[in-house]
Amino acid sequence: MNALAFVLGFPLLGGLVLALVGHWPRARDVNVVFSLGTFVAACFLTDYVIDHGPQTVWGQQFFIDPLNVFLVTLTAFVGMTTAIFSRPYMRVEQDHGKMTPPRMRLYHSMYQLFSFTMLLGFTTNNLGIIWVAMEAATLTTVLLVSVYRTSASLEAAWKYFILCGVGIAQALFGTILLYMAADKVLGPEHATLLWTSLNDVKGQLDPTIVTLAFVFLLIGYGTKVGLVPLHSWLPDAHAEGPTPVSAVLSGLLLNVAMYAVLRCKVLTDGALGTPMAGQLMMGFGLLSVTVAAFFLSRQKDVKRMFSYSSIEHMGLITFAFGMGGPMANFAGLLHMTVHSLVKSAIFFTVGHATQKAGTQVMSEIRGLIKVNPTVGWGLMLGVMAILGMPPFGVFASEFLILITAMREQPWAAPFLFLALGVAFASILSRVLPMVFGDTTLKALAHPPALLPVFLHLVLALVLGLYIPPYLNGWYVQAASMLGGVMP
Amino acid sequence: MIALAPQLINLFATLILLLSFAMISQRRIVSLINIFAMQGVALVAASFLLGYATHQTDLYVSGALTLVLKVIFIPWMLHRLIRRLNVRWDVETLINIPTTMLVGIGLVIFAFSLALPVSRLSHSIAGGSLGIALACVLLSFMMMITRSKAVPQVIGFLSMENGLIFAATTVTNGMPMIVEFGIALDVLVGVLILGVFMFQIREKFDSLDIHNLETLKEE
Amino acid sequence: MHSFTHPGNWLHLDWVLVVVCAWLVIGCAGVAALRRFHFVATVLFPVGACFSVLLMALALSATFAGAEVAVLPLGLPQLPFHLRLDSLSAFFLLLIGGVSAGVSTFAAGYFRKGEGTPPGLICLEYHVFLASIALVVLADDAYVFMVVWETMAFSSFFLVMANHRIPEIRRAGYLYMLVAHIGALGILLCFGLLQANTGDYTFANMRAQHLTPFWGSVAFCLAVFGFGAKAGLLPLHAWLPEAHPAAPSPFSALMSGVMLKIALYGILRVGFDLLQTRIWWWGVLLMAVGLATALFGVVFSTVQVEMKRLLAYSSIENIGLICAGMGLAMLFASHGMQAFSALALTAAMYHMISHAFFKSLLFCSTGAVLHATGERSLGKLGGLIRYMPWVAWPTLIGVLSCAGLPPFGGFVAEWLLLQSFLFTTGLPGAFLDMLVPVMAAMIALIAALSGYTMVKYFGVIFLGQPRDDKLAQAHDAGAWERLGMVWLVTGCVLLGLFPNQMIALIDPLTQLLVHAGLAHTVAENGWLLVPVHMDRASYAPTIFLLGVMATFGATYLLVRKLYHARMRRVPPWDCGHPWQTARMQDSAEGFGQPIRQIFEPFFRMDRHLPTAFDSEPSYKVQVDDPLWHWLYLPVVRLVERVSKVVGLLQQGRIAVYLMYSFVTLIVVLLVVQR
Amino acid sequence: MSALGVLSQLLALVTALLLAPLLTGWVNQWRHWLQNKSAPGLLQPYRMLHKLFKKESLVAEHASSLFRMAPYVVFGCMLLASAIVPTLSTDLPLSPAADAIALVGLFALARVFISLAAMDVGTAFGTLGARREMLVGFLAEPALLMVLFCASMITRSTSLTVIVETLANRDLAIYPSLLLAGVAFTMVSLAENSRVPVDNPDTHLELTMIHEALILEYSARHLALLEWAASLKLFAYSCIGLALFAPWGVAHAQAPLALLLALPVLVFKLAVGGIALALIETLSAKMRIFRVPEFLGTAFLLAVIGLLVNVLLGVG
Repeated sequence: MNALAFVLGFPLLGGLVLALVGHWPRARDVNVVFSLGTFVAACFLTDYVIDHGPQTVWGQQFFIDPLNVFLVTLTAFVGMTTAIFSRPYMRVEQDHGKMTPPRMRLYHSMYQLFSFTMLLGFTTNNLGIIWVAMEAATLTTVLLVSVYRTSASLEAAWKYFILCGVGIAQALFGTILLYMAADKVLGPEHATLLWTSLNDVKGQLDPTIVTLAFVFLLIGYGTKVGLVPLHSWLPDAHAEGPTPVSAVLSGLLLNVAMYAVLRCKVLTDGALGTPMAGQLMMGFGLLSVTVAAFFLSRQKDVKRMFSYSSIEHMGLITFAFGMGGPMANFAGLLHMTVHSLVKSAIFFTVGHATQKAGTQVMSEIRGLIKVNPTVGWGLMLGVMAILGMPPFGVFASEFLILITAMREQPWAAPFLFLALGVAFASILSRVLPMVFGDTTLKALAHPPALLPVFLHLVLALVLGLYIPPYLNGWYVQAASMLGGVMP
Repeated sequence: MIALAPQLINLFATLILLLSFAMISQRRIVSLINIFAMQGVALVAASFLLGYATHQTDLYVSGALTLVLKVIFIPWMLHRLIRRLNVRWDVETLINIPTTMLVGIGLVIFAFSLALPVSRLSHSIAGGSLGIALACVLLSFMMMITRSKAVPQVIGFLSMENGLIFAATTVTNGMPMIVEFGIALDVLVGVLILGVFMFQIREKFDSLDIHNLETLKEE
Repeated sequence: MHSFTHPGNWLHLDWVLVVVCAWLVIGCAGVAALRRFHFVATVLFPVGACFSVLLMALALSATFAGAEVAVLPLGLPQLPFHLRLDSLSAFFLLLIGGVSAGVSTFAAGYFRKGEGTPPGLICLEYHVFLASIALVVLADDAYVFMVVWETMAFSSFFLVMANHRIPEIRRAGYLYMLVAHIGALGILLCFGLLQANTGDYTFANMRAQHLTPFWGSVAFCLAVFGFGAKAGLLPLHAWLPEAHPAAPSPFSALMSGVMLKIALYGILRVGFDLLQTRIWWWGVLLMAVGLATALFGVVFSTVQVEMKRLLAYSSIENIGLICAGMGLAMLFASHGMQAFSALALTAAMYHMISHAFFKSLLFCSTGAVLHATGERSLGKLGGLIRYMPWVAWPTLIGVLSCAGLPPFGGFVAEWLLLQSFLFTTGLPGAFLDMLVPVMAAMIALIAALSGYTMVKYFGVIFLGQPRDDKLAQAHDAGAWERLGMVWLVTGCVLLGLFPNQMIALIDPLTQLLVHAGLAHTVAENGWLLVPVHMDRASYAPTIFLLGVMATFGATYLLVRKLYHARMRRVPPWDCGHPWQTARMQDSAEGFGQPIRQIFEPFFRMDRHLPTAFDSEPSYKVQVDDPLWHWLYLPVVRLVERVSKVVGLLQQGRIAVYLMYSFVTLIVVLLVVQR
Repeated sequence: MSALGVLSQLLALVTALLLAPLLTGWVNQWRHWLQNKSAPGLLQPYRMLHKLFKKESLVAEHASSLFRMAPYVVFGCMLLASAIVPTLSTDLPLSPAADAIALVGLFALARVFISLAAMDVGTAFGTLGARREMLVGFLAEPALLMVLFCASMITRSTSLTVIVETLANRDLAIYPSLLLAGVAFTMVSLAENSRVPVDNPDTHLELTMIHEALILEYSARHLALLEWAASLKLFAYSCIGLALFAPWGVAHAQAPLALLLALPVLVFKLAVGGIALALIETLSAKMRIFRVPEFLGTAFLLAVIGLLVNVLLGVG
């Protein structure tokens, strides 16, 4: 299983190497090379898992199964494309004087360490290590968010650290309770936090302890997923950091937190037998979708608006997994994938647009299509995709979620439709003036790297129209594994 | 000595709870840091005792780790930080101390009622202390909310970590070693970053008051 | 997907898919040749038109063939794309093919250099729009229907935003996209109800379901809401007069002519085909909404001063009439009177196809006028018949057809509609018998008013003195534009003169939906159009036209022979007032003034009358839509107020955020404990 | 298409052509007598037509071919209309080609063409007349349609010949709906034929003229044709009135000999109708143009109420 070694090794090595050479002008390309290496390794790992099925490796500390292998590949892929995007972006930032060489070094090394923590979080089998990985991810992103050292980014980073720190502490308490429940069943000697062993014995776990544990875990990791009312840190953190960081935060970190919640939900469903876990997730999901939709219409800053849109989509995903059942789980997984692809693509185009306009305030960004058609059309198509227009995959998963909701939870359907309608109206009313119309913006010094944007949108389009059979096989396996069919 | 262990553990638990209450009612930062250090000492004593009682060597390791981190290094760093930033004046709170105490008692009662059914099931010798650990966590959570200065907020966060480690050691005789190391590492790096932030906040706003960290909001 | 056998024995459906793919390929070719304006205009668009003609031919042969089904490998794993070509979709394909052939040829000549979006991109959006429209009528399951439905809205949105420099066009585009999306959500809800918890979203399964009257009514109302939003029925019509004028003329022709019909196709498919239960008040609801929309549309179209807005409101009127026809058909069907239901449905379908032809013709003519003079508002046009005869005469035929005057298609549709409204005495329930004659009266009034509008439209643009001297340089339509308009004119004339053959085409559709048709009785009487019985009513357009032409010719020759044909050109009678200027003619507002006075409560007018002390007195009247202030703005204010309240959640203080997390933890713990 | 049918059709056409100017002359004569003025001769309209046909036509400089074509179209429509309405006999081969709704459509076609022609010249009078004509038209046309619907509701058919046949040989039952329809019909015909309460046919005063404003620019043969068309329209309207409300004496398809008798009966009925029209004109004063919509609105409502009464009482 050396593929897994490479998947984890490359980012760790990259982090250390870039800590030394991060400030060199060629460091940008080194960053891309390391991310490319991780992605290739992830492809090999996926190939291996497809042939041989789920694997526990290195003394059962690492566990790869259909659920986390496609998330690993997705993370590596988006990590690579963000690295490609950050090359021209960072060069322009350096010209604007916002990024001094020491800050570049911090940025590059933290970027690689951040992808290491995410991949570790996905592949580890030990719930404790998942917690450690999440905490480490928070630490690395705090530094990335505050890299500009402006008062706003400092404030955002401080809030991000305190709120997520408190959130994750509650998750630690939940992990301890899980460990206590496992200890009671397996006996003190070989009680472990290994998910596989817990999964085998989840039937006998004590319901009261597991209920308490799941509540703490859900609220802990829920803070990282950005569920309302625990979401307050997310808009500031995603808006203040450099755009590649926002893209990675919005696209990938939320998935890691959701993956952790899913792992705990599987255990809780097994232990309790009642749909309590699913109902809690549905409650939080619905609240997030509705509240986030109404936040959108008052936004002035483009990245804040899209971070609220991330909250809304993560709420939708939580609602889907809360409903449980093969169709809803399939839709949730598909929505996670497509949301990451499209949201990061949007942040790429927004990044270039904000650099052109020199500000993130939407009223000053006008007529992108006239200045640079590719950026303009990229943003337009990306926004249309994220709003759930059909040819793209977001519509496919939203369609499935809505029809399952109408079938199983009809009471929730009106809220969903209201939220989707309001979100559509608000985002479109903000983006249209930005993309169309006359403009005073000036062209960029360095040509923007738009290959990633259109690569992502094409992938989203493919997922919308024709899901390839082997990818479909993945999703169905992962969905059935998540189980949790509502009674 | 072994027979006394459960009572001793409960003694240390109550001591930690007492110290948490003290921290809430504390006005001066320097004494706040010292109480935090004492809480660390109590935690270390509890884990050494438990390790001795259950003959588990890794409890000694985790106790040593806590001793180095939570009792020696972090208080020393906070003291140095306060001297460098000459932060001398007392701790401002958003709501006055008596009301925080009342709320604290309410939280303790809630924590105990919550933990009662669970602690009966735990057959480790210090089962009862889960309620106390949960109380410590909630108290430090409330302390973070009510403090309007950066340093007390950080200390609240660290005392929450103390509560969690205490829960881990007493309820399940410590977490697997790899997890202990991870947690300790995270806490250490967290404190370093917070320290760096405090310097920058001080330099940017020339005060550590959280009130000027309120610009990012919806009009 | 059945194997790719020899093209010889392909089904009609396969050939239609070939046409759709061809359009997509042309679109991509357009993107490839983004800036090569000449290649796009003179090669791509005409090739698109040829494929439209092919589609029309296919539709003609498919109407009489049986229903064909196909499953494409695309779409969701559990729900691949199901497609079905039955007589209902064949009729609509005929409509799409016919109109788009004319509009594509017109569009070929329409483009000028250096205008807004590059022509290649417009070619792509146009052909994706056509392809998605054709697929909507073929869709046979909820997923593919929603995908192509929103792709249609998506691509037409970009067409509306073609020259997005103008702020009003951006506003119109936004409004259009928003209402289209809200409509689509309504339709999705309706499909959710139609599958009645079976989880299988194919239309075949929906047909097999028998919903309870309550859920059936909810589904039907959602369908009317969803498709009505797209068709421009009354409460949700505000986007139509904004979006259609914003698009370049050939595309607003296609949007008005074809896309509104596709929305009504949706109501037909859900109301008649998918929903098995039929309740009488559905028909009454549809009729009421239809007639309200029609009256609203025609009254507003009379007072417009901008030619494309006038046509957009006239489209709303015609959509209302078609909806009323469909409502009556549903009313008859729910009482089991299949023959009369078939008559009403044929009237609605006839109106649909004739409106598609003459409205596209009128929009193309406005396009030609707009290009020649660069002027959109009626107040600055006039006397163009002298400079643009090739545009004026076809427009005259379009105007006569839109006003519902005898020899043309509009009249046949109106004739059938009035006939169907007459045979209502058989309906049980006194209330219905009372209601329907009043509705017949309203239809007659609406038809007359549309005559008024069309006289204003044609008279102010083409007749009289040019109100602006730069109109003298107005050049006539180009070759392609003429070809496109001639195609559409022949459509109108054929629809007018050969109703029997057209009804034979509509017959399979009515057989499918209401299991009865007119073809049998119509075929018996050869040239005469006799819907029910010989001495009941009959109308023969060809004899009618021959009669008028014969008398015209006879008087012309007799007068020439008996007397003489001398003629002299003199200045017009100026009543002793020598300074006759072009501005003394009626302006557009002037011509609409009587209607503005009679239908006062319909409008929301603010008038600026000059006072005695004005240095340069000016008179300005602004007529806008009252629904905008009663329905749309309150909704927007409500959303703003709610989001202001929600905004308080994010006040910026970290202590408050921590409080949220703390309170959530406590609350959830309490909930779980209980 | 029996030979007799063709004969009766041609006879109907010829009588319409000849009788129309006579009817106009008769009404003018009676109007002058009732206003105790000395009336022009009965054949004055024929002399005026002959005079106009001989003159040279003066056409405005910018008038398009539509202007010159319109008189012929209007004359053709009016002639076809009077051919369709069963005046002498109901055996008319042309009548299946157009029923009541087509008849109203024919009138509308003529109205649209004459309005467009008036606007074509581009003077203030033309557009003024066109606007007023369309104003009257858009209210009168539905009212006429509703009147015809009342009759077709009773006889269950919209074909005019069938209506006349069924009404003629029904026993003398009183139809209340026809009473309301009759009042509405008189108001509509007054408006359509531009008689006094709505419009004065003789005056050229800008404030009041509707019909005259339309044909202001015409001269010589075009004016003659339009005048003839106007009288044909009056003839057609009175024949519709007679057909609906006094159908007796019209020859039936089965009894060809009655054809000879039908002519004098028709002439007598038209004379009485002409006198009634002249009486109405002298008794009523000209209305302001913006009272015309109310006038025609009441006519429209009366017709619709007639329709409802018919449905309510379930007559026929």
